[in-house]
Amino acid sequence: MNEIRISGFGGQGIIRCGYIVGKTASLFDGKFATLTQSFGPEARGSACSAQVLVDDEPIRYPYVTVPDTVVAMSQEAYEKFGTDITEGGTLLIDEDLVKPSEPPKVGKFYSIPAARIAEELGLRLVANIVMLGFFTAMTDIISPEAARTALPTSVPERFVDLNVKAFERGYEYGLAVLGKLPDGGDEASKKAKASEGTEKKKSRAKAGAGSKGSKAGTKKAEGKPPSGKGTGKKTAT
Amino acid sequence: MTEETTVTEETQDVAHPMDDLLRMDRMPHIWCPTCGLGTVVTALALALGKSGIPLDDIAVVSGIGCTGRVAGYIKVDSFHTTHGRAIPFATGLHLANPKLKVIVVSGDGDLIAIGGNHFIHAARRNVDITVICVNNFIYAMTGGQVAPTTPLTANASTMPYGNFEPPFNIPHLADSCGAAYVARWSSLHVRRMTTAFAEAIATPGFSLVEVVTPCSTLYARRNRLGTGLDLLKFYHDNCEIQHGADTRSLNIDFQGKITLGKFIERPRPTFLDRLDNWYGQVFGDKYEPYVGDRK
Amino acid sequence: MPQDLPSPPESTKSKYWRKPLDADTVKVPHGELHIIVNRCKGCRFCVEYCPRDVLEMAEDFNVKGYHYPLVKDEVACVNCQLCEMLCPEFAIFCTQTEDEEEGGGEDEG
Amino acid sequence: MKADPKGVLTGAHYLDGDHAAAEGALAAGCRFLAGYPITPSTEVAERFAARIPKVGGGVFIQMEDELASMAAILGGAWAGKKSMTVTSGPGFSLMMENLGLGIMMEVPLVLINVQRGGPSTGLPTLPGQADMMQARWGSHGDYEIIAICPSSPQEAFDYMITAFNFSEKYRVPTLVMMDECVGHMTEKVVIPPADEIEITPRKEYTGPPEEYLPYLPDKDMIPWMTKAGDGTRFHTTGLTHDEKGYPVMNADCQETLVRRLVDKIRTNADEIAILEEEEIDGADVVLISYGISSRVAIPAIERARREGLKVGSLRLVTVWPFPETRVRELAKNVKALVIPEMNYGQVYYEIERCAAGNARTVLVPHAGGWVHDVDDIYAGIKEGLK
Repeated sequence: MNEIRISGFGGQGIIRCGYIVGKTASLFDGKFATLTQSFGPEARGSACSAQVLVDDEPIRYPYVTVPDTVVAMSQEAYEKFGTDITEGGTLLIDEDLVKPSEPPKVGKFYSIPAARIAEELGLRLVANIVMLGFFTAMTDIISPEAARTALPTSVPERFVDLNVKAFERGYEYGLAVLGKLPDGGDEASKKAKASEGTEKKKSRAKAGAGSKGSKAGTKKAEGKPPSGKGTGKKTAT
Repeated sequence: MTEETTVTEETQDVAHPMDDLLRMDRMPHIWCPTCGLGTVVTALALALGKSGIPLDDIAVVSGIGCTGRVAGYIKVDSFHTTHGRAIPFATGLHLANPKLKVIVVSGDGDLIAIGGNHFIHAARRNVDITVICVNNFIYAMTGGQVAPTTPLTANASTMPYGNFEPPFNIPHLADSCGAAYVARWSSLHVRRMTTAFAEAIATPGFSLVEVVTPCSTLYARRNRLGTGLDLLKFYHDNCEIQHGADTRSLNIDFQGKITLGKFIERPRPTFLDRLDNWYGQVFGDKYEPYVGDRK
Repeated sequence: MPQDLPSPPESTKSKYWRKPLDADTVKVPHGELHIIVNRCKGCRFCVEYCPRDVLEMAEDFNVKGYHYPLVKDEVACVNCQLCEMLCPEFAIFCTQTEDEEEGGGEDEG
Repeated sequence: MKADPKGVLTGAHYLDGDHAAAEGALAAGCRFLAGYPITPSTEVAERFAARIPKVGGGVFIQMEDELASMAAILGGAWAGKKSMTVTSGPGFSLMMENLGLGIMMEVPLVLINVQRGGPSTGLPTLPGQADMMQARWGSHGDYEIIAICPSSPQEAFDYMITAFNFSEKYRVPTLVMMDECVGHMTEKVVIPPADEIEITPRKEYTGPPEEYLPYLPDKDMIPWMTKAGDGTRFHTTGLTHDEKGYPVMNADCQETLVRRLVDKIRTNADEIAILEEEEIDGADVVLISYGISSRVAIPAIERARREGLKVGSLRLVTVWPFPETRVRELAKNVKALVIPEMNYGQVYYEIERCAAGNARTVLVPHAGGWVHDVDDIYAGIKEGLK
């Protein structure tokens, strides 16, 4: 069973992101997926997290206990959830919004400037879907084909194209990080490999398991992996 | 038995003109001698009879209290509900079957105190129901407690030294919440009241008729005002008809002048009119009008 | 004064009751009163507000112990139905009589 | 009778329990929802409000409060529409008044309570199961009621249809006692085609209108129903009433009426009871649970079984009427009954009563705000085996 926590602040589309993960797994990947959410009384700005359980068997206990995969899209969320991950688990962050004070002690650690990419696409609000693409690439929990099927019926109709773009940018960014794109030797993947190498060498083997994305991986990445300002910053210091 | 009594039995061979409108098998009703409620029922029955609306399409809803019993005596689909909830109950009846003409008859305590919130919101939404608020200035069935309509200084069992709470001005309340029709009559003004009921029923939207009625057993007795007949005489001498009066001027002082009349008549789109119009705009031809359901 | 009120107080009633000029040509309807004695609770509304002073209270009691109205002047009733409308007990009603009226015999005490 | 396809969103969906319940209501033919927003139930109303103009033939109205909401659906039901409302603890308290009127007037309707932690405002965004006794006894007076506890979004859909069917069949308000966890949990929900959804039609009166007696019981104790506008010109009241629906203020009428209101449910309790039993035969301990607690109990039961313990499970899908006969039977054959519920003992006391000393009863309480820890339920099982 995969226990996933997607976290950030209210208004970032955290729940939507978790919803699409769960929907993809349960409706299009033939698995069982339970999404739960926790939120404070504020509609915006408070810490917010979506928990998704994905399994081949029916899910009984509905909540995440200790997640194996955590996505953090805000500093507060990172501080609250970023360290509570199973041994060898995966942490994904938005590198502009989360600045870990020390290297996260996790199995795998990847970052993406999701909000920045979303802004490049013209709508900050799709950062969650950029992250979804990234998540799809970096874990093998949901397949990209299934996610692409789920996406159009999970976002407002007039934003479908934009969301599809956002997903692909995040996904390809991930493939690049994993060195799975033809031009995989670019900055993003170098940087990712570097940070990964310094932090958790043992997790490399598992990272390659996201091979379901190979078809998409043959496409040329549209997104320029971190350029300019972005590269000057390390995902972990 | 006196001879007169025997004669009476014979007169019952002649059909009472209200036989088809009232549940005569429930007579005599529970109301006290000289209570005005029976007159209100007659006026409502007459208005219904003259409305041209098939009696099968009329529903009467009451809350609790003396006036709450009205529903039980009118021979249409009738609902005796909970204290204060006649208006939302009626709202449900009307919305679920817009073909029904739903009339709420209840007391001032029921509609304006415990049901006050429902009253203002039904008026605001302009739900197409008619509300007849029988105002006897007191909680009668429970023993004469102060009501939100009790005039200042009037005595009530829970205001034993006289009422010091300012009362509601019901027509003004209804007016300011957007009611489509607002009138006030006394139970003595039986023809006017009947006409007002008929007009209220014919007006689409939330219509209100306040009827000032005597409560002899509690209000009149506690305040040493005599019997219900004395109160009718008081209405006779102290009521002033002023159609279109500014509803702000309609406060009722203890034993002061009572302004009667038709104050507001301004049809505006009802809740269901707005619902259908709006969804028609939003969904275009794909929207099947809800009120089309009535056909 | 409310216009639909039938008459001034009883004491002055007859003084103001003038004969219309066309009274001879306009046919005045006649009513027959029906009183359901045992429904009556003795409120006197009908007696007080009858514009033609047709009714009076009986000295007898009905089964519930109330005095009830009796017709004292059956010819005077013009079938205005005010008593019927005011009666809170649905205890009195009026029917229009034909030209050759039978009279209100039923109600005579 | 089959469901009206207009309201049935056939297919596989990823829905939370609240949305699934709204779909269940629409599939069951519900066309009138009057409600007032309250966390964590609001999404039911939101979904219904969004869907009803597209489904057609129905109305959603957001009333001014829960008192009005409950009153309005009584009116809606009497006007012939399948009607419902939805709320959570504080609103549930306000609805008790007119729930009683619904019981007295014998109105088919469905009330969903997405339970949260209480008392009072409590924990609006977190689960509880502490309204179970309020569901049973919350309105004043003596009555029997039906309460169903779904434990997943799929069940929220399925059991909404059951709830409407029960309410029509027995002419009784039917409660769907969810909780925040189920209400906000999102899972796959498969909505079958309309022709696979069985709908219990209203027990409509078809005789001559003038002969209609609104509270004349049929052999099954349930009177035939009419609706406003049908020409029967009936009267109904919250007062104690006779077969005509007229108030009668005496002990005899009260006895006849209340006994029937109680008996029409009690004598059909076996038919109403939806129970899920597992490995009861030969069990030393049987875990009795409902709602979300049933789900959470499964890993604990499985762990105990892996250790060779003989643990059975009885899940109460319908908690009210309480399946008294079955629990009494069970108690005679096991050492202990273990009851995890998110309160400090509500249904537990019913079970203890029915166990009548024949089996130990072990409560695994939880004040709400989260679901049970699997370990705690496991410990409860071990406790029962002591």
